Order: sequence, then structure tokens, then C-alpha cells
Amino acid sequence: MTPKKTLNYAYYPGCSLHASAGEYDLSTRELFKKLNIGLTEVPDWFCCGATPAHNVDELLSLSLCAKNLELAEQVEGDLAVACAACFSRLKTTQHVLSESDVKRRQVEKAIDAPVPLTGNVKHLLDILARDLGLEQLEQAVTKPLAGLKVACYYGCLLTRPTDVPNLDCVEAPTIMEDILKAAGAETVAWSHRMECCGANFTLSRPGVVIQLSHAILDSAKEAGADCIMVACPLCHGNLDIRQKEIEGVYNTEYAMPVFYITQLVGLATGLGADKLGLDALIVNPMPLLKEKQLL
Amino acid sequence: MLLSTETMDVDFVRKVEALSGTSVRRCFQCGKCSAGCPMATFMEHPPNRVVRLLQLGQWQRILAGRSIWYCASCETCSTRCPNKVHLASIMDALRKLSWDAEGPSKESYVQLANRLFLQNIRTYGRQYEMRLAAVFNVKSGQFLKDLMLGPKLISKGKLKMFHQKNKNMIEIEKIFGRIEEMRKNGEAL
Amino acid sequence: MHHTEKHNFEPKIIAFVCTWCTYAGADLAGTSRMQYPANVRVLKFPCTGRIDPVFILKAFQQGADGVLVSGCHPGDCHYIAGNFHARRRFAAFRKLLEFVGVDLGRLQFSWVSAAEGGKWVEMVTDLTERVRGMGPMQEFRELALEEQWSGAIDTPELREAYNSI
Amino acid sequence: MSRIGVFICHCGENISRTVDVERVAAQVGTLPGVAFSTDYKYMCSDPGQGLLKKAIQEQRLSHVVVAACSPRMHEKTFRKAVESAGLNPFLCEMANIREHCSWVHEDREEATQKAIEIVGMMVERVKKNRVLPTITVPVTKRSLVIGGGIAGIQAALDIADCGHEVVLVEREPSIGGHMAQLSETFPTLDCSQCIMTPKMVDVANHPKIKLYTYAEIEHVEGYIGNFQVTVRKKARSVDEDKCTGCGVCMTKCPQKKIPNTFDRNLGMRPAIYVPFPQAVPNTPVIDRENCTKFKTGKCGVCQKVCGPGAVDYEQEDQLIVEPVGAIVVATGFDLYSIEEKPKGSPIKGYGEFGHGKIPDVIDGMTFERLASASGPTGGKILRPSDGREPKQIVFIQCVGSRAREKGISYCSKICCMYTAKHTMLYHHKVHDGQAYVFFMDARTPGKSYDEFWRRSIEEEEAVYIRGMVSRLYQKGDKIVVMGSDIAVGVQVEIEADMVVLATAVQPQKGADTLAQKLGISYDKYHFYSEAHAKLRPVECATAGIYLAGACQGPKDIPDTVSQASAAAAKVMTLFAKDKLEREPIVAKVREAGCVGCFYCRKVCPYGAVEEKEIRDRQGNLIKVVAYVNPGVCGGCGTCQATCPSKSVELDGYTDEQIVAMIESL
Repeated sequence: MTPKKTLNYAYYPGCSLHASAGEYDLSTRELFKKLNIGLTEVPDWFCCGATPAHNVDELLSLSLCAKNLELAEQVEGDLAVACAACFSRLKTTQHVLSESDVKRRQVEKAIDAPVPLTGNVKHLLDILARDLGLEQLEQAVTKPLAGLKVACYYGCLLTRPTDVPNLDCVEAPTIMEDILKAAGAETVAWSHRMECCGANFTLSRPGVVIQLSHAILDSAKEAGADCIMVACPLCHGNLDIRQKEIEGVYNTEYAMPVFYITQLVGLATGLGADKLGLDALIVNPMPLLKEKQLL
Repeated sequence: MLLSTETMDVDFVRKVEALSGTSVRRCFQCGKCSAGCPMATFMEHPPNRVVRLLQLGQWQRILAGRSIWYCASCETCSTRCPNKVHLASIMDALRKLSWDAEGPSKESYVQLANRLFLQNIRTYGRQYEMRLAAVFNVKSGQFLKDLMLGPKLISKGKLKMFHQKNKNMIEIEKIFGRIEEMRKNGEAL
Repeated sequence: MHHTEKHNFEPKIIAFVCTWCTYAGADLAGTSRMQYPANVRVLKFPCTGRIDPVFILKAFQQGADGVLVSGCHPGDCHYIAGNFHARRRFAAFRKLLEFVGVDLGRLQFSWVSAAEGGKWVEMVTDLTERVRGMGPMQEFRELALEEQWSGAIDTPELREAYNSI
Repeated sequence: MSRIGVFICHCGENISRTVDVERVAAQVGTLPGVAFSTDYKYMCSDPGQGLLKKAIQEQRLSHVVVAACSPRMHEKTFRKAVESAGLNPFLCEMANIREHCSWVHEDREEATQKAIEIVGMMVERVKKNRVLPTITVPVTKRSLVIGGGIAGIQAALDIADCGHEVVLVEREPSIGGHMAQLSETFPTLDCSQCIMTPKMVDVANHPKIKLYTYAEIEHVEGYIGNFQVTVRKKARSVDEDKCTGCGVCMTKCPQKKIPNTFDRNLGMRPAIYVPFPQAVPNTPVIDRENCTKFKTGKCGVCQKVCGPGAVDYEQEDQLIVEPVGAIVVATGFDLYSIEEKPKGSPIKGYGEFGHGKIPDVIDGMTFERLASASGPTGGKILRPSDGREPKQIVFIQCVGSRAREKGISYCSKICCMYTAKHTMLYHHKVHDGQAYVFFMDARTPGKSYDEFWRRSIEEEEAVYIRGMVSRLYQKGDKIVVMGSDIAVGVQVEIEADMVVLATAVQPQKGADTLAQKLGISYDKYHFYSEAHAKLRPVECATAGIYLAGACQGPKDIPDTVSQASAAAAKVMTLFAKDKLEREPIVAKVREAGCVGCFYCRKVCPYGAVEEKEIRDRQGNLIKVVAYVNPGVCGGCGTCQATCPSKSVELDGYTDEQIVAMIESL
């Protein structure tokens, strides 16, 4: 199934996809290959600074992102970003620097180059739902995820704040649900899809993470979801890697697999478990996938 | 609290406004930020009170506490503020100014994690999670923290034993250097 | 208590004001018995929108050393929007005047409401002092002569050329 | 040659203390054209005016300058005096040597010199003054009232009771407006319908009121005293003269599942309907969009059952031209909704409150319908989702209002009070229920208002929480309210059965298009602008058009009724004269010079500039020039300063007059 138009992107994986979220990177590359979308990794990209940088040093954060935007100019095509935090930082940088001349001049001095403010920065969701289009996506689906009840988790940074990422409605986004519906899955309505998981504190204050992520897992379970789907390695880290720990603290059991969007869409397009890095998930998804006859 | 032109530090407020690009005076204390803040229960001053203290020029009271370090940067406050006060940016500015004032806060773990994160960028260009976690545990004296997670993550290939070094490392060092230079010359806050 | 000292140069200031705000503001300065230099002569207009920039030129030509234009605050115009038109017009006019070489220090635009007697006094005093420091306005008096010269069609050649157009 | 008389006033000692009045009189007397000059102790006094009149007649004066106080003080006085002496009043000018001279200077020499110059300036000016005839326009003593809510009804009744004919135009099928929807009203808790419906009936029965319902303003032409208004009377499909209001058509209509907008969609109505039982007129209308007959051509039940044969499917819109002299605009308000707004809209909805998709999150007006004895629940407070009685109810104030993020910065003024009322009504009806109110500040200025609010807390046991709500979400059959109490500094979570939002007051939909038809101005929210915020609060800057009620800004009922009566009084003031006199300070076009660029029309704040065709004797068009309608011109003179060919002139402030003043200096 080839898309009518050829799509090619510069690709900014971000640090996590080269480490703890390797399966997100793998499944992204495999899915895009399958969908005939070109991805060329930006050479020698840097860390975007993520939350810790803008937390204490906005100028540094803006400069790091600006440098990455400049590096991305070398590769043709819009910039595709997988990680919600990187996406948020790059978009914020463009927004802040186009609003403030003072800050733009400071950043240009820091990176010793003009900042490209007009280049399109796109999250994978945007590429799948809009550039490729839901219709094309639906056509690429060979193994619909029938019967799988998914809780789509947006977290904080994909849509907030107003007018910055402009990915979807800040309070009631549907882009993840739209994609999953195209992949044949069922999505559940649940209350905590945009509540914070506390990613910033995963290292320093794991207690915070456990409390916040517990509420999210609880809400997904209450809504009758079989699994959660995310589009951010940090959310994934908290909901998947720490799930066992949370179960222990609250004396409960979720056994709620947490997939990356590319893994679920990949499954629907017929990619195998090995190409999606399903074995790298901490909460074992195999029983669920077998039960739903998706593998 | 004694209020006078001497005890209200307006200059500090102006600095916050310059850094954050948002007005502090505009806040009319509706409390919507505090209502939706996922971290409010961890803070001694809920978000609206942080702004209120700032309006009164009482920055010492803010910086001495934990509140700013317990902000998760989730942007819920900024998104829902009826008055377009970008509170998340104010929080960023306050943390920056706290560091400039040698960090008088009670909260040290979050600050430590932030410091190590930035050091990692300066040294390696990218994050190196294994080292970040290990050094954090050593420095914070929590040697056994998350010990149970380690082997599992390594077996799943999630913690790389070797870091990826960036070929353009000189560039990163230059950016850090130029920013320091600009600050020294008073060209940036 | 106001200036009893005598100066070598007493500038002539002409003020073009609207009747609803600034004229009333000047009246209020009077009823409040505020004091200010006697150099200003006030010309009343219905609205700043009525003030043609030509009047300003004319004033300078007639020997004014400083000109003040003042009306209602933007948004408060008695005639809905006259002062907005005036503001646009004078913004362009200032540039023109600057281009011609008039020191813009001699020309002041401002908004004085009917409640701002104090502001009126302050403004008149400041402008008078400032213009006093700048000395008499010379440029336009010469211009007046020039204009008369170019205006007259007093030679047969000129008359012929004029008629042929 | 002019014979100018100059009269210098001492104003007791107010002028003469610092100004040497005799010297001024002597000096000015030598000016060319001055035939007479004198000074007198009190020019404005009876003897002073007598002196003036005597001098005019004895000295055969052609113009007069009175040097005294500010013209804002006594210009009218002296012009009247001059007129009574047989001169045109506009040949008299005042030189202000008090406020602008004697009171603000101490130095006698300086002040005297300045006074001489001021008087000299006015002498030069007055020489150029022309005789200006007073402009009179006839007045059509009928008035149009747009909008049949409480504001329009009040204004119409007041004007009609004064004996003048009123044309009342209402967009909906019945008059009554929002007030007819309310349950009880603050601060007295009297039943809204009980006080409203008699007034509606009065309108219907008033011999001087011509009522058009289900009608809109199509077109407005003319100016003060002489408007021509075209009214579009939409096809009702029921002949008002034949219909007896028996209601059989409504009971027999097979299509009964149309949401009743009057009941905020809580109940259903048939396709042929009256909005509510007390409607005036009590003539049904066919909702053509939802009627089976109009959609498919099959049905026609209502026509068959109608005894008098009033149902008429062929009826068409009618255009009616009404000549009126004054217009009262009373189009009222609309409620903001939290629903998602179209992309690019300056007003945004509330995604955090569910974009209006949570069924038991309702707005204040819906609560009014629930609480109304004639409402869809018969006055019982029941949840729209399952019809159960809510035991925990949360009210949230300032939804949309004071929220610049959502596109509205203003306070809607009435919500604090009606929410307090709602908590009371709730407590009266659900004794074991608990009401919570999230608020920022309670704004209760008004007679007995604050006491009313306090009563809702102290006696009716509403729990007021100072803080806002971040988010609402459905959890089972409850609505989770995530709020905060900033006094305590804690987050507050309430699992509510029902949530009532005090949504913002906005101008009526289409307020801007109506304003454009009328030529009146409006603010960025589309509230209509009054001529002066303090001193002319019910008049538009466009002469002959008056404002009443919430179309000008959020208002409660007492304020609305007061303003409506005030607007009516303004109309009656206008109608008190047969002809309208106005100051002749108006712009005139010199047609020979006008090139028809119409820059003047672009800058005219009053829309007074019209096109005029100049034709030769054969009737061939020579050119189109500007014409300033003297009835509409406000006299600001912006056109004159703008005109590139100097072909328009403002009487009383001509270039000649002003240049003469400048040249005198």
C-alpha cells in the first residue's frame, strides 16, 4: 500500500529513544518504512534540554532547541518528532522566539546563527493523522485491532499550552482516538487522559510519580481499558516501568500493558512483534494480544 | 508581614516579568491554577499564592520554600488561566532566579537532578540515563533507590552501558560558554 | 508665586484645542486658580479632527515660537472618532515637519481631558520653558516671504506660462 | 465695514483685579472695525445685558464681542441677548479673559496685555462670522422600538402612554424576551411571569402600539425626526386576523419532537407552536424547517383541524415601510455557551468543562426554566440526564466573564446576584440538598443586593468557596468538580449531581449587522455604544437613536427598566416640538470645488455625507459631489480638515475665521 504522495521527513528521535525507549524508535522506523514514509535522522542532534533545562535556564533551553532546529535544516522535509517533551520544547522555542525579539537576539548570539522559525515541527501523531491522512492509514491496516479497548493517554505536553503545540484542542483532543479508530481499535472515554504523570520527578521524587501515575492507571482501569497507549517515552517510563512498583505501593493489580502508538498502529499494519520491540515492554503485553488474537 | 516600598521588591518582580514574558500584576487571584495543579498538594504555597507573594514583592518567602521545585511544568495552569497569566513560565523564571541567588530552597533532590541533567548535556551532548541515575543516587545518598528496576531495564535493553558521544561536542560547549559570557556582560538575565 | 522674573525672550505659544476636553480642562485650571505662564493663546475648535495642519504652519508663519495641539483622550472623543483621525493626521504631519527641518520640540501634541486642569498647566509651563530655551523661531518667517514670492504672477512671462497651462 | 461692539466685563473683581479693564476697552476701541467699546461690572446681569442691547440698537452694531468668562459659561446667555436686540446670535463671540487669563496670572501688566490680545483675536474672528440661520427639521412623531423584551416593552408603553404611536418589532414569535423565561427575580423573589405577563398584555391591547412579532429590521434610511424603516415580517404561516388562539393545531400536530428553545431544549414542542402558553400574540407560528408539510409536502393536519381556516402554507414574508422620528434599540442579550467555537473565533469555549457535552452541566437560564413553575418540570429541580433530584449542586461563577483567555474581559454584572438567587430557590425546593458556589468576588452593588447575597449564605446555607474550578468531568453518574479554596489554600473536590454555570452575558446574535443598518457604533464585543458614558448614557452618537437595556451592556431588570424609561423620555423630549431646532454648526459642501473623492465620507463619524448628482439642464450627469445632511451632521469638522480640495466648510469654524485669529497674533 503506497501513499499517493511521497512523504519525507527529517527525524529527531531525542535521547530517550536512543536509550530507555528504544522500542519506540524501532517501531517508529519500522512503521514509517511500512507506510512508505521517509525518515532521515538529523545528524549529530543534541539533547533538547527537556524539562530540566527550561526549568532553571530558559535561555539555555531555547538555545539548545534553536541549535537543533538549525541542524534539522540540513535535512529536507519537515521535522518529525516522536517524543512529546522534545516536541513541546521545539515548538515552544519557535513560539517564544517569534514573540520576543529580545530573546531571539540572545539565542542567535548563543548559537551564533539565525534561528529558523518557520520550519514545520511535527509530532508523529500529526504526520499519521493529517499528512498521511486517516483514510490512507485505514487502507494500510491489514490486521485491524478489533476488540482491543485502548485508553489513549495524551499527558501534558502534546497539546498544552494554548496556541503553542497547536496539535489539537488543548482540552478535548481526539487525534489519538482518530488514529486508533482507523487502526480498528476501540477507544475508551476516561477522565485522566490529560492529567500529569509527574515525569519531571522520576529521578528526584519517585514518590510523586507513583502517586500521580496511580491515579492515571486507576482511571484507565475503571473505564474498562485493556491497555494504555502513549506517544511519549517519559509517560511510558512512568506508566510501564513503574507499574509494578505502583501495584506494590497501593496493593492492587493492573497488568495494564502500555504501548507506544507506533507499536499499536504497527500491529494493525501487520508488523511482527520483533519489529515493534514488544519484548522490551516491562508489563508483558503478550497475554492480552494473544487473548484478542492480535498476534 | 510588614509592607512598605522597602519590603516590596519591585525590581525582582520586573526580572520575573522579563524572563517569563508574562504579567504578574494581571493575576486577579481566582485560584483556577491551584484548582487544577497536579502538584498543589506537595506545595506549601499553592500556585496562586506564589503569584500573590510575587505581587507583594515577597520573593524570599517563595524561594525559601519547596513550591517552585515541585512544579511539574505540566502547563495546566497556563492553559486554563482565564487571564492569560503564563504561570508555568513564571515558575521557570523563579527557579532560574533561585539558582542565581544560590538556591536558598529546602528542596534539594529536584535541584540536584536538574543540575546533573544539565551537566550531562554539557559533557555528552545527549542524556545518558544510566549515568544520570547512578550519579544522582550517589550524590543524594540514596544508594539503593530504584535498585530493583536496574537489572530489569538492562535485560530489556533500556539502560545502555555505554553512552553515545556526539560528534559536535565543541558546539555544545560553545553554546554554554557564550551564554555564560552574555550573562557576565549583562547582555542577558 | 509663579515667575516674577523677567526673561529676555518671551515666546509666543499658540494652542489649538478642542472645546469639549482641553478647553474645558483649561477652564478648570482657571476655576482652580492654578498659575501658568501668560505666553499661551488658545484657539478653540469643535474637535481636534477640525484642526488642519495648515493652521500649524500658519501659526509658525505668523510668528508663533511653539504650537500646542490638544484634545480628548483617544476613545473619549465627543464626536466619536474625530481625535483618531487627528492623531493619524498629526503623526504623518510631524514626520513632514521634521523633514522640512522644524525642531519638533516646538510642537506638542497631547490629550488633556476636561478633568485635567493640572495637566494643562504642566504642559503649557513645560512647553513655554522648553521653547524659551530654544529661542525664537526663525525658519518659517523666511518661508513666508518665499511663499509670497512664488505666489505672485507678476511678470508677463509668468502670466503667459500660467495661462498656457 | 463692520461696526463691532466690545464689552469688557469686570466680573465683580474677578477680572478687574488682575486685568486693567479700562485699558483693555480703550486699546481695543482703536482696532479697525470696532465702533464701540466699554467695560461694565457684571455683563451677565440684567443691567449688563440691557447695556448690551441698548448699545446694539443705538450704535447700530453689526457684531459683538463680550470679553468675560468662558463661553462654556455664558455664550448662550449673550447670544440670546444679542438675538433679542435683533442681531443674528452667531454674530456674537466671547473672549475668555477670566478662566484663561485673570484667574491664572498674577502679573497685572502681563494679564492686561494678554487680555488685549485675546479680545483682539476675537474681534478679528467675529468680523468673519456669518449670519447662520437656525436649522429646523420636521419631526415624525412616531417611534420605532426594536426588541420586545422588558426594555422594549417598557419603552414602548411609556412612549405610547404619552400619546405617541409606537411600532414595536420583535424577532421571536412572542414578545417577553428573557424575562419571560425567568422563574423568580432578585432581590425580592417575585415571580417573573406574574409581573411580566400583564405588561405584555398591555402592549397587545394598547391602541397606540403597533406590534410586529416574528419580524426583523430590513433596512433603515433617513435621520433624526425622519427615519424610513423597512420591517420584514416573516411568514408565520398562520393568519393573525383569523386565528382565535384555540391551540387545536398544536395538539394535533404529529411532529412533536422538536426541542423547545424557550425551555432551553429541556422539553419538546410541535412544529406549529407558540413559544410559551402566555405568549403575546397568542398566534402560533409554523417552524418551516421542522414541519413535515414543508419538508415533504405531506401532512397538512393543522390546516384541516383549524376551524377559522387561519393556517396558510402559502404565506410569504412581507416588507412594510414605517416612517418614524425616533428609534429605541432594545435588542437585549444572549448567553455565552461553553461549547466548542469554530476555529478562528475570538470567543473560545470551555474544554475543561466538557464543551457542553456533560448533560448535567447546565447554564443559569436552564436552571431558571427548571425552577419556573411553568417550566418543563413544573418547578421541580431535576437533572436533565435521568430526572433525579440533585442532592449536591455546584454553581460556578464567572464562566466566560472576566476571562480574557476565552475572549471576554468584562464582568457580566448580574451573575453574582442570580446565582445567590439560585442557591435560595434550590434550598427552597430541595430541603436536604447542599449548594456550593465557586466564586472570585461577590459583586452586589444595588439596593438590598448585598443583604440578599448574605442571606443565601447565612440563612439558606449555601457554601461559598472563594476559588475557581479547573476542570469538570463525568465519573459514573456524578460530575467531579476540581476546584480550589484560596482562603484555605487547598484543593477542593466535589462529586456533584448537577453543575450550574453562570455564563457570560453577550450581546444578541446579529447585533453588529443591526448596528450597521442603523449606523450606530458598537464595541468589540458588539455591545452598542452610548454617546457619552456618563452624561448621555441612553443616546447613541447618531441623533434620534436611543438605547435601552442589555444591548448596551450587561444589566439587571431594574437598570434595564430605568434605562428604557429614560430612552422613552428622550424620545418624548424630541417629540415635544413639531420642528427640530439644532445649532447651525454643520458642514457645507462647496459643490463647484468638490471633486467627489469622498474622503469626507470615510472620516465622517456620523455617516452624514451623501452623494449628490449634479446634472445640466438636459439632465446629463456632470459629476457626483458630496452632500452633508444637516440633520445628521454632528459638527466636528473632521471632513473639512480632510478635504483635499478644501471644498467643505464647517459653519462657525471656517478657515477664514481661524486664519483671521492666527493672523491677529
